[in-house]
Amino acid sequence: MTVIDVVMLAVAVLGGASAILVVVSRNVVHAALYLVVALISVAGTFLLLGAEFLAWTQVLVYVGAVIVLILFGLMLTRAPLGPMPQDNDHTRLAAALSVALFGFLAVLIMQAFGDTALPLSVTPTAAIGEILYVHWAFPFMVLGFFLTVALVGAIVLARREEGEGPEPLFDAEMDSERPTPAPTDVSTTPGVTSPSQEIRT
Amino acid sequence: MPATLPQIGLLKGLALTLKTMLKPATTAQYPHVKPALPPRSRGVIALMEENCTVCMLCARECPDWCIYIDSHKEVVPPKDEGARARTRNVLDRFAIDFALCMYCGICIEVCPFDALFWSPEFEYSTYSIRELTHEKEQLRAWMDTVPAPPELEVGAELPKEIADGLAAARKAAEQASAAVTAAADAAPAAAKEGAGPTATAVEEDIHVEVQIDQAVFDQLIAEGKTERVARAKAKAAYVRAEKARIRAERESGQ
Amino acid sequence: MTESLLALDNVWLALLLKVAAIVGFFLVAPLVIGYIEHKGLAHMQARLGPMEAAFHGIGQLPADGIKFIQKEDIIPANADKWVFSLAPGVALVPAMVILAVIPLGPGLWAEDLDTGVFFALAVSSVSVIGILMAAWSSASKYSLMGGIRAAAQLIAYELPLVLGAAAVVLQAGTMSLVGIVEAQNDFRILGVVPMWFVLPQALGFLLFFVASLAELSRPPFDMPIADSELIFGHMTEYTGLRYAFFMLAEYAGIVVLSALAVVLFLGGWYPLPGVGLPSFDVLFLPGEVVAALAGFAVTMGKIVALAFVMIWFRATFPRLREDQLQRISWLAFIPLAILNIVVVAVFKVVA
Amino acid sequence: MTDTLLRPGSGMLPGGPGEGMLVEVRGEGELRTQDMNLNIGPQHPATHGVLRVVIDLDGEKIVRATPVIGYMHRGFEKLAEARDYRQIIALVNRHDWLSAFCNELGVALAVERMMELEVPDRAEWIRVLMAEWNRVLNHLMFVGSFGLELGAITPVFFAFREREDIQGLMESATGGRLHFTYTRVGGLKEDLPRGFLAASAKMTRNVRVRNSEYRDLLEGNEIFKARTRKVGILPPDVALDYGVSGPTLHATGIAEDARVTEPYCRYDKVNVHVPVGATGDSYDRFQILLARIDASLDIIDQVLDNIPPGPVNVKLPKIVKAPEGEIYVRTENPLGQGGYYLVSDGKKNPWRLKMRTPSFNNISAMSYLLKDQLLSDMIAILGSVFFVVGDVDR
Repeated sequence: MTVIDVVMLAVAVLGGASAILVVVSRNVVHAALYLVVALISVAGTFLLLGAEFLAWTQVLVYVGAVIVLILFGLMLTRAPLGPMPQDNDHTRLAAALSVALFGFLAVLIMQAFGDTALPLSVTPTAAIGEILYVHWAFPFMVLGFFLTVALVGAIVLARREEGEGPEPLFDAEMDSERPTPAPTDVSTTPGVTSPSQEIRT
Repeated sequence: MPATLPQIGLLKGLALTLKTMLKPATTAQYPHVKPALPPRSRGVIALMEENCTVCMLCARECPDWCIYIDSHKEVVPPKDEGARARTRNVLDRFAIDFALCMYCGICIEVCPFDALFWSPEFEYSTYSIRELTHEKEQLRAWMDTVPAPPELEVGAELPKEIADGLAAARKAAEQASAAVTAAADAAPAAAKEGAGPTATAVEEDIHVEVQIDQAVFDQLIAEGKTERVARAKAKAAYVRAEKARIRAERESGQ
Repeated sequence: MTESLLALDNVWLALLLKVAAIVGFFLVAPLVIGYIEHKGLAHMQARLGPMEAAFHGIGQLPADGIKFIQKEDIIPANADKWVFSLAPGVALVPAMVILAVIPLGPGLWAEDLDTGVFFALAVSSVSVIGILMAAWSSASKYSLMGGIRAAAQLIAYELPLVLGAAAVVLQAGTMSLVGIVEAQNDFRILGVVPMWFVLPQALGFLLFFVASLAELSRPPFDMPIADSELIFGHMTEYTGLRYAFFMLAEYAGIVVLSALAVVLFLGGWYPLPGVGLPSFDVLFLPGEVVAALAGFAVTMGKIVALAFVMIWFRATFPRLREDQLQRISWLAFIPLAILNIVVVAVFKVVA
Repeated sequence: MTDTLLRPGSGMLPGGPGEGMLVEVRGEGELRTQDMNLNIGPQHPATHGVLRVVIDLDGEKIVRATPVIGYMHRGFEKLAEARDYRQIIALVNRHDWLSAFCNELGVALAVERMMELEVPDRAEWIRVLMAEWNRVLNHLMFVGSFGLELGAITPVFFAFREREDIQGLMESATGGRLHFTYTRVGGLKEDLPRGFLAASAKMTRNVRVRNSEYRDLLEGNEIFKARTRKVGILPPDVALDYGVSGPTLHATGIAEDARVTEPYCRYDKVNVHVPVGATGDSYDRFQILLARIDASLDIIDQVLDNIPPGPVNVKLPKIVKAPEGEIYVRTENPLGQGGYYLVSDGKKNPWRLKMRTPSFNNISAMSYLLKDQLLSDMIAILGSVFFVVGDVDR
């Protein structure tokens, strides 16, 4: 066993353990935090396999954005501290499904590669770029299009009704819109100037 | 409101903070540099023990009863043979609890015998609230730090005592000058000239910028006086000397 | 890829030295920035700032550190203890990790990654998890509000930050931070005038700098910790050393993001556009080391200059409101950043 | 569907203020939302003092805001019943510690009018001078703290720099830096020290220059404008209903000012400029504050030109007794209208001294102002509706 193998094993155990903890944890925020560990372990695996770019993408997108969104959502709901009762009884079904999926993938991978040891090589970023934007350009664009559609849909759904929106940020016309106050007559005492209607600036 | 370019306000603010940064700071480095407090500063209450007659006015007028006075009566033997023996009050204890005091100054105002004074001294904080009750020895010691009251603003009516004193002096001067005029028949003009400044010198107040007489200050420090006392005395010495000098100058000028 | 100065034959020794150097820099640089903030802020406010701890208060921050160590470490009774304790570490570590890829001088880097920019941005986005952990586990409403604001703000400003950096990557043609510095040195406007990327990428630089202010929750984008309404947001319940860790993370963040801005836009260790570093032998020092030291000084100078601007903003500006922050990001910064990328791409293809 | 729940075991003290606050639950079924109940204060940096505001939040929006006062109640009015008039003067400059001189002036005026005393001309002019310096001191404080609450940390230091100078000036005359205790029934404690008027003249020039710095730093700042414009708009009629006064009222466009409408001391001999706002929002209130500083400096200049020579005190009996009867005196304190209702039964202490303090009324408008605002705007509103907690609770 080389050093790489040992590290690989450690990362795999860490990732697997935290993945299990994600599903068995009774506290949603803890589950999300275990998910962070699981995702970072996946990134570590990618790194050990030489897919540097993929690893950092994993961190940037999943840890930096997806988890933050999940936590953000949890905090907007009540985000209770301490354990919570499970709110559904589909755990057995979920367990069966995931075991089936795992088995299916495992068989598939074994079928594809068997016992052959692949040489460990660092994938250059340029190669990834070429594959994405040259060989698979069309599917990539279709995917991008779908995501954009989803984004637009989300904006439409979230958009407020007309007039309900908040005030514009830097309102240029605000000065001219200011109403002039009704003149107040207080200059009854002699020797007193009547107060101006404008603030001297 | 004049039309401004958008975002120019942000730049104006930045310019101001940068300008301030390049100017010297206004912070006073307190323990290293002592503040120059005006003479009226209500720092601490000092007691002129000798003047106190234990009339208890201060203790009664104090809004939060922070003045403690104990006394006993003493019989003074009669001065003259056959006269009745007199009693007088002797001050045993005069303490002010500065933890309670709200520095209103009513005690000083009501004191009919000028026994209480404000002093700008302020460095008497303690670690324990109990130590803030200061006894008469300490209060008497603070008398050394009481500065002379400031001169009043132009147009102010002088206090009764000073006004009376001035009037008396003027009267004396006039009498003297009259005497001189009467006596020196031979040279009346010269005598009048001599009397003129004497009469005005009393009225004329000589204003002197207060400074410290360094020599006196050093000497007092060497004698083991506290810094504040030394400074106050050195200031007084300077003012005296300076006023004497100006007076001499004016006289020699005439 | 260029070789690092510390590329020794012994891998483990090199690793040890690198880790030691990074940790050392990580502990010292934030103190320098903190001291500059103390004094700069004070003088902008017509004050003197710390004066008593050593010469002109230089010892103030170490003294504060000692004070923090002595303080009682309070964990609120209702807090989630584990998450609460781990949060400062999670906020702190990313800043330290990023330092590994930042070149501070010729040959002065721990690791020259092929995907340096990408790595730095990816790891910097992790620190928000620490803030969210702190916010949630404190069991305080103020902390929770701060956490929600922090999350929303960091999501909004992550995009302009990444897009601003992406435009530089596009222009330089490399993701390696060392490569970007070298590319800036080789860059010529119209093929003649040497210039760093700050000029052709002025918009990108502005976006990157402002977005990093927002990422760091520095004024005027300090809504998540707004002390006058949320009482320091996620840090409300923290005391002692854990609080000090958050502060250290903030100042380390200033160092790291300033350093990134220096590397991406301000020519890294080059003193002037088109001017190299001295690399002759001085006394017993070989030219290579002289150049590295001079480069380090130049980089630090630039970092301090950027940090000074951040401090300057803090002294001058009130803070924006949360909805204003969001609107600025989504309606102005992100479209501008995309536009910037398009323009750069067009130029790249045409040139 | 909107239903209202009585909050069960809230964290507040049973029987204490705010106990059993109502919390709204909106929506139905799975998507019910519940308001968050947040205590701002009594110890909170934005309330500068021990004010407590209980707010119900829907996200960042305030559904309901209830100011809870009384944390600083010190029983000034009751204390005054057991004090003689000289002691009361030392007492009243302590409830609103930022307008000490104006407060003691009000009490002195009440007693003087009861006794039908003729106060010397010079004393009245000096009172105007001191009251205006006190107003400048007070407004500088609020200019600084308003910036601080919006996150601009520099103005407060600048404000304290100016305050320090002015306080030094006041100290040279009165001996106090905050609690001046300079007024006496029938005049003043003593005359000004030599050089005070010259120093005042110099200081007015100085503060005018510095005042323009605040304009650069805050008034013209786009972020500041974005944070304060159209935030916390107080309509004139609502302001009058709540009895709001002072700069907060002037910002709504109503120029009611006791110095003009019911002049006391020598305010009838000077030109009093009362700046008024247009919209009544936080930005207007801030502008009014700066404009009022300038206006006060103008008054000070006029006083310096007109101050007559003469005594500053009248001869009074050893024990001052107000004759039997009652009187109401109002003064324009820096924060607004101060009212002093004095009922005397002819003894040396008042039978009742009721103080109408501007802060109490200003804070009353808070629940109107804070409703449906954002949490962040609450800070802008709290900072711009000028109050001193000691003045609220007394």
